[in-house]
Amino acid sequence: MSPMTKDATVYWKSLEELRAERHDSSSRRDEFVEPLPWKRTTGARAFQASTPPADPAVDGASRRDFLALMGFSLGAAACSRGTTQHALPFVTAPEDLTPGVPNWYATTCGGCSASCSVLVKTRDGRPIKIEGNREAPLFGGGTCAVGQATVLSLYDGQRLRQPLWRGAPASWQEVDEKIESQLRTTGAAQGRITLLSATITSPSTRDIIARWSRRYAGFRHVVYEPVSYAAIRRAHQTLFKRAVLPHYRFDNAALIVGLEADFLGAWLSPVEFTAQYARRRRPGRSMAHHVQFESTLSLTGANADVRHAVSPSAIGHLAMALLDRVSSADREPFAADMSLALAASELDALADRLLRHRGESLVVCGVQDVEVQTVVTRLNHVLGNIGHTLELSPCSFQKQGDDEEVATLVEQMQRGDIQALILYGVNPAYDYPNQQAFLRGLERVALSVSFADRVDETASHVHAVCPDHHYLEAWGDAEPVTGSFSLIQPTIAPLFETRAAQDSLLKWLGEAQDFHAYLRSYWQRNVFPLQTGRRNFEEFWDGVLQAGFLNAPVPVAATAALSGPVVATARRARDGQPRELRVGTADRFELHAYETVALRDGRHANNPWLQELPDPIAKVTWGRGLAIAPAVADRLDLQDGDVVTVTGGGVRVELPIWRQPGQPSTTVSIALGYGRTGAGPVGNGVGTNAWRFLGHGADGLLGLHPTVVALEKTGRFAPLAATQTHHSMEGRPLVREATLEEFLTDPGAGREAPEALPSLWAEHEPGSHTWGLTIDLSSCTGCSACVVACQAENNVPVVGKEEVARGREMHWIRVDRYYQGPASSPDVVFQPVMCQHCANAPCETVCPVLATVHSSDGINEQIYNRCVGTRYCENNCPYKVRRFNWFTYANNPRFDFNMNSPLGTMVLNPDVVVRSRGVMEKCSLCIQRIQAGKVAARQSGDSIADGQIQTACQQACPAKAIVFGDMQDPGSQAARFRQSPRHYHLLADLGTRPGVGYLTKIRNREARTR
Amino acid sequence: MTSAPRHFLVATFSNEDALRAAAREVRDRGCRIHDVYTPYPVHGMDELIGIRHSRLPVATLVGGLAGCATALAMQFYMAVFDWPLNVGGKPANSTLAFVPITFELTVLCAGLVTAAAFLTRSGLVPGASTVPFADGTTEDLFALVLRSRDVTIDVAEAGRLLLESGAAQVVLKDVSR
Amino acid sequence: MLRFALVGSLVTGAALGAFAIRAVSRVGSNQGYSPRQPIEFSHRLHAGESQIPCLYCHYAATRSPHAGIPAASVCMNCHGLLTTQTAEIQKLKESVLQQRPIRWVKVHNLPDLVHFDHGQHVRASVACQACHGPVEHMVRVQQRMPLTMGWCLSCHEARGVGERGQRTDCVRCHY
Amino acid sequence: MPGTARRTLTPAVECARPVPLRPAWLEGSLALRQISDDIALPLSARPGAGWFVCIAVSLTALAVGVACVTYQIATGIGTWGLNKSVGWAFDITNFVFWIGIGHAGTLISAILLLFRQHWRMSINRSAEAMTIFAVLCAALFPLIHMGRPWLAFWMMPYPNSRGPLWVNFRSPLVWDVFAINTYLIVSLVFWYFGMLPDFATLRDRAGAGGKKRIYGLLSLGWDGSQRTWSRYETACLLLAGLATPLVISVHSIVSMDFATSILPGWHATIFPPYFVAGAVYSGFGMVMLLLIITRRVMHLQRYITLAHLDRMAKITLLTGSLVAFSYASEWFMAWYGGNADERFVFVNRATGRYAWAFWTMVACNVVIPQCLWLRRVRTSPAALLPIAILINVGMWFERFVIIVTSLHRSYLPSSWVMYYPTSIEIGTLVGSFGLFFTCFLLFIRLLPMIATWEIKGLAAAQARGRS
Repeated sequence: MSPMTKDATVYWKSLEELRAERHDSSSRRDEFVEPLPWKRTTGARAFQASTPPADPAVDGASRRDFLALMGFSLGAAACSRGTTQHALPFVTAPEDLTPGVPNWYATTCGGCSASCSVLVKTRDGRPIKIEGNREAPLFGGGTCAVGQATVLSLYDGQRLRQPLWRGAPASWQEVDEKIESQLRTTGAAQGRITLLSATITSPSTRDIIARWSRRYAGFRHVVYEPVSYAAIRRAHQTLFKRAVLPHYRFDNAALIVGLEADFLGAWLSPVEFTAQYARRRRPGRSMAHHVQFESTLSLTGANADVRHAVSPSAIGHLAMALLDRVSSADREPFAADMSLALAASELDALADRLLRHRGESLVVCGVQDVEVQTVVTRLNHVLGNIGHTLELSPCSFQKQGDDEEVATLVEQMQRGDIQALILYGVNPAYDYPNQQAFLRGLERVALSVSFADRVDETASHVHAVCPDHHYLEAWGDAEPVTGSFSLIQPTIAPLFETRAAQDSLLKWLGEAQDFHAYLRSYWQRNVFPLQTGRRNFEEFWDGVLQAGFLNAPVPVAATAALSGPVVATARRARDGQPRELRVGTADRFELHAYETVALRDGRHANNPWLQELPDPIAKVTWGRGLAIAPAVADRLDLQDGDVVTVTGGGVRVELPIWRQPGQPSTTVSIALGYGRTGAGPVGNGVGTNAWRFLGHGADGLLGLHPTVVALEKTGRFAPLAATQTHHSMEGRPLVREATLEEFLTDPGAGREAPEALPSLWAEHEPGSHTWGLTIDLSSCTGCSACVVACQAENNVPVVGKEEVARGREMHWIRVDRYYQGPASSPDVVFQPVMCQHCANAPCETVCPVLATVHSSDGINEQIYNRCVGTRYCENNCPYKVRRFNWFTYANNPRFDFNMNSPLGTMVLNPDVVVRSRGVMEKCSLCIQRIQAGKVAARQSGDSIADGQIQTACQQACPAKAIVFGDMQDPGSQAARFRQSPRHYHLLADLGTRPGVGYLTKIRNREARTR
Repeated sequence: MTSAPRHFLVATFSNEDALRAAAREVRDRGCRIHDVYTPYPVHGMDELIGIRHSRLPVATLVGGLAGCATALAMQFYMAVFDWPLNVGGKPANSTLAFVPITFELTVLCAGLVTAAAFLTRSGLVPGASTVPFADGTTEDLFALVLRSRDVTIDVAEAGRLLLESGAAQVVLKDVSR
Repeated sequence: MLRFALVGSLVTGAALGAFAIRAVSRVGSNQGYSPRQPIEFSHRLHAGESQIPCLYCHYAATRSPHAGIPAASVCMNCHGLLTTQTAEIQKLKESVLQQRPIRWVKVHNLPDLVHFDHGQHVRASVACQACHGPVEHMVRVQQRMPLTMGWCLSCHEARGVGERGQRTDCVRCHY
Repeated sequence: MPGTARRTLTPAVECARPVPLRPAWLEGSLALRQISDDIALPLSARPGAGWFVCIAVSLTALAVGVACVTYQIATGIGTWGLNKSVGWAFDITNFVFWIGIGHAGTLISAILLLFRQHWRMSINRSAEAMTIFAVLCAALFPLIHMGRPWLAFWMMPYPNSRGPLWVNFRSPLVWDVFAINTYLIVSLVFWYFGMLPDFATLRDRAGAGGKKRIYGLLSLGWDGSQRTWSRYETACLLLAGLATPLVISVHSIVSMDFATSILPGWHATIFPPYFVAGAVYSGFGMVMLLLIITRRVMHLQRYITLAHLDRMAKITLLTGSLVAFSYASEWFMAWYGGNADERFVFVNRATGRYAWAFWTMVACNVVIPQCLWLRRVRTSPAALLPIAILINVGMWFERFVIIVTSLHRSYLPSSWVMYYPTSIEIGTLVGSFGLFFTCFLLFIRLLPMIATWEIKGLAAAQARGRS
């Protein structure tokens, strides 16, 4: 029997009842084998796999997929004697798979090293949707955009179908033999074997690696992260003799000071932090205050109550100044030589505020500089935050990059001292600043092996590529934070001839055991003892598999004593800083590089959902521009899209500029994660590779060190595709806000008098439900996870850069972002907008063919197959939420994204049709989920409980800002929100009477004078 | 459908004044004028040949009413009785919204019925054969036709009379239709 | 004579109109469709004479939107024991031996734009025959019902499914 | 014997003397036969070079249009420049433009008939033809602007297999379907009725052969009997009486596509009269354009005189002033209504990214026509021709401004976008002109482009008026 299916039968029948079912081995054998007849076929054959002839599922699923492939052309014509359709049943019926009924599996997201617990929805053996695991305390049940999109990466056509040896397809046997023999000789010769891996949060994998070091004397494990967070760990090393990454607890912080750390967007563990942050930012007396110092406007900065635009090099001084103020009475005048946008008095005020919140404040810094991080850590220590708002035990394992090791490794490689190099989850040839050095070194390595899932920039230079599973096909475990364990289980049999990296590692160690068995034994040995709940390991294992995670009690270690005097550190820190960067002149700017919310470090660059996801701030898709302050752009006479050459630090790149409000005038910011060349057709050539600006600093740390760049206008124009081109609300009361004081005195503050518009017509008596949605603008951080979630749930097509530039993106939900106030330091508001499901919908009245009408339970129905495409509804929709199929987006070579490949279409949700050309579509409030919920309720006989039906956007939201519910049920949270004094309707004065409502945004700060 | 020969006295004139005069003359002599054929409508002839007022307006009215009724009935049946839907929160019976279509169908039916009535009443149908009493009545000739049976005076006398009153020529035709 | 022509044309026009109306109201219906199947499986024999309940083979119909066409293994539950041997049964056994699924031809094809949930209807104790006709009397299955939207609605109307408003909610079936 | 003649004549003349005709609508005195000779000439004679040049240009334009539409229907509406906020642009602009053109024809043939305006007689036939061709062009656009044009018949309520599912009688688009079809059918009937006597004339002129048979069929056996004539005139009056409210209703309904919407810049109660005025305005612009050229190319100066042009110019001036007044009141209401969004849209029209379109419209529709106050301009074809063209340009831009500037700046600034037409859209517009002029050029060759029988009556009356 195939190993990876063992015990995999523990799955969730539904989200609600987490009842594990055990099956005899026969059904176990079938579970993954039968639904996927292509399991042992080559890629080419795998392609016909999802078309009906090979599809095991009987009716609907296969039929839907078939039509999805056909671009729904059949369904489009209302009347047509369809071509003969075949139905292929299983040969042997699997007992736990009913065609048309989804199965749920708990696993751990492999999108990034944050390792969130997630649930995977599979239909007919295909994973089609990722959901946050609501039971997992650490991550709070939300997901991020990347996590949502990982399911599409599973069906990425670029994935390798089988291992490669020197670029040529080979069998696992050959590859193994070659590698093993090479390792044997190397081992015998005490040669240096290095495993260069990304952060590994999997304890069992680390255990396997430990075996390697025991086995081979010359073995070394180097963790490489392009963005390594090493400075933080080093700072703790200096101060507490413990090189740990603290576990931040924003939910304990009443005062948050962010220093160039985008912890809501792309920093360390955004989902976890967003959940904590949102919990602590609920309007009320305990609402946290958030001050952000940063250069480019980040998602986090956009959510801050007070934001100061400063150049990166000033962060150190700031931290220093704060430390001075909180630690000692002697407050030396604040260094004025820094181009800072804030006065010393403001700094004093902040220092006082910090002191007032001893033990419940948190200073978090993202600068890759040991000195600065030391100061920050010291600051937190002085404020008594250690152990409260940031814990050293439990600590975070989510980033473990060791930059000096990497530097030495590259040197050794170049010297030819490395005999064998195994690359696991890393792509240095793309994101290592000195790619050339690395590649030169790679050439001198006798045996180089990569576990890459595709022939990426690095894998194209190695001897052997041993493709790893996608995490949805693999076994595994993770321990993102001490004591928080979670399991990874396969939700589908491997699509291709891939093999888990751990299996490869074990195999080459000569271990007979496969990784699944190894994992179990590891947990039996190391994790099982940690808990007391379950006696029997089998029970325990099943329990964890179905829950997906385990929280083991963590011995809270007393924080080690400080070492080294405060001031010394302080001085060092300050001296470590560049006193003066001559910047801000016509062509000299300080450079700042950042990871984007959608692409992070660029490993998912070939994922069309992420490429088309509008950046929460810039609203730009398919690549990013060089962020530059509008004032400066005017001075240099630069328009959005004007291509400039950025020269500095021996690097020279060309990219278009983007006028970014809130950008300090001294700084330009460039996005990391773009400019891939080995990602695949979707990601290649999108944007510019900015990693080369980074480098190893004097302290050996890998990061962007203060760099001055010169800009030069090329005269070329490369427009960026933005989904929002106007950034002011024009004084219209769209997003309504109030300050905390105002809110505390009057909960309805900031919201105009409730509109009670009489309707000209008699009410239609409502049905048994009235579905509605409420969105808390105070909680919404704008992270855009909902956008991708909706796209995944509702088969929303990707249209590509040109179409987006024409204003034709298809997203059913968008997050409007408006700037208020001066362009130098604007306030930012986010407003998710989807179909408002108006009771008096303007779109319905004008549709000639009744293709959009109102359902008895308050939904604005859009019936695709009735639509003839006059677009009158689009014109008459005041919210502009309707999306038109301008072309055939499915199975159309012109739109060569996931919907154009049989493999990619496997991600489609069989419960939602793929829309044909020429029809209008829009948010349906996830009607398929509502119907399923109704059916389930009718089956179980009881009424639909609040929260039982969740829309995709709601389920994805890490901040729990979106709430769906029955407005007729006074107990439902949605109804309670609607009763809230903060509740208002968008454009209510039009009398559309929407079913979607918003709660005012509350800022925890003094009212800004406008 | 008798094939018995019917004798007609056909006088042609070169202008409408002569025609009108002649018509008056023969009418005063008590002859019933069978018909008059002209290239364009000559006013003031109707009472001379005794054409009563046309009842076409009645047809128009009937057509209009029919169209109006049909339109209203259709819309009420379809939108109110057969399949009421909640469209933009408006009541199923949004009578005001039915007005435009009602009006259009009223006009359409009225127009078509009028046209049909005119054609049928005048026997104008595709392929209808015509035997003109005189050539050129659609060009520039004005023909006055007396049916010999209706000529109360002697036919020759009538001919002379017509010639006197300006007829270019007078012929006696027997037309068997 | 002219009048005759008029009356005649009116009458023929009315007749043609009536015919056209009837014709368009059947558009899209595959009523009467009865394709050949790879295995000449007789429902009359199994469901009729042998009285095998529909849900024995189409077991998914109670809990899934799709009734499901039984796997060959389900057939083998009986045919593994039965000794009768025919050419048709041979085909079945071969497919099992070679683990190759049988390419049945779908008879009742709803267009992709409508979601029909078998489970919902079966649980509401709607007889299978209500939509599939007297399958137990058919040797080769044939689509007896029009399976048009109007036909669905008329049944819902007759059985009074939901309140009037809900009955005509488009998104109950179309999404 | 003149004596008797005089004696008998006078009373008759007394009783039937028509109102003296001033000015003379026909140049010189024309024998009746002469008239039909002149008018029938183009139907038999070989077309001149001018006509061939025109038809060549028109056919080329038509071909371009056909190519564009074919490509668009095969590929998708995406080949147009529309987007998430601007769902209509060139398509509906052209639709409203062409429908408007049509209105002048009906006005001339119906309303002026009711007002017993003799001068309409020389131009009503071609004006009606223009109406029909314009409505055809107009009807084209609602069809091709659909995402799935092949399902256009769903706009009609017909029994179907879906329940049956009917249409939404609240939607102005459905009103359009009925209005336009009614307008087309009634106009066709009216047009054909007008030609009945002429077909008879042609039938009798034609020697035996195919031509005679065709005209024979078309003339439905018309023999010019007095009984038919009198009934005929009643029928025409009735049809005119029906067409008059119809023509007003049609453009009112078209304007309701916008007026009943919720969009600032569209949602205006003044639209129906505003649109009707604009329609007649642009229509007369087109009539002048056509007739100035035709009278020259077809040598019909004697029938379509400068006096005709003068009258048409006067009506153009009148309707133009109505349009200008509508603009003014629109702006006034935007300001006086105090609705911020409405106000914004109008300010944006005059100062925003599409200001050029707005000012083109104002220049062409408000400023230029002021020249028509001068009699010398009104009676000079050379001066009227460019004005007529500019008026049509202006009226096209009026619709463009109304549609696009309102859509591209609606309620939520997050959805504000720009619209840029594609070559396909421009090609389709060109094509519609090609279709229109092709039809018209064929018309003046195949059908009597002047109502012969009416002119004959007029000529006779004029002759007696002189005597």
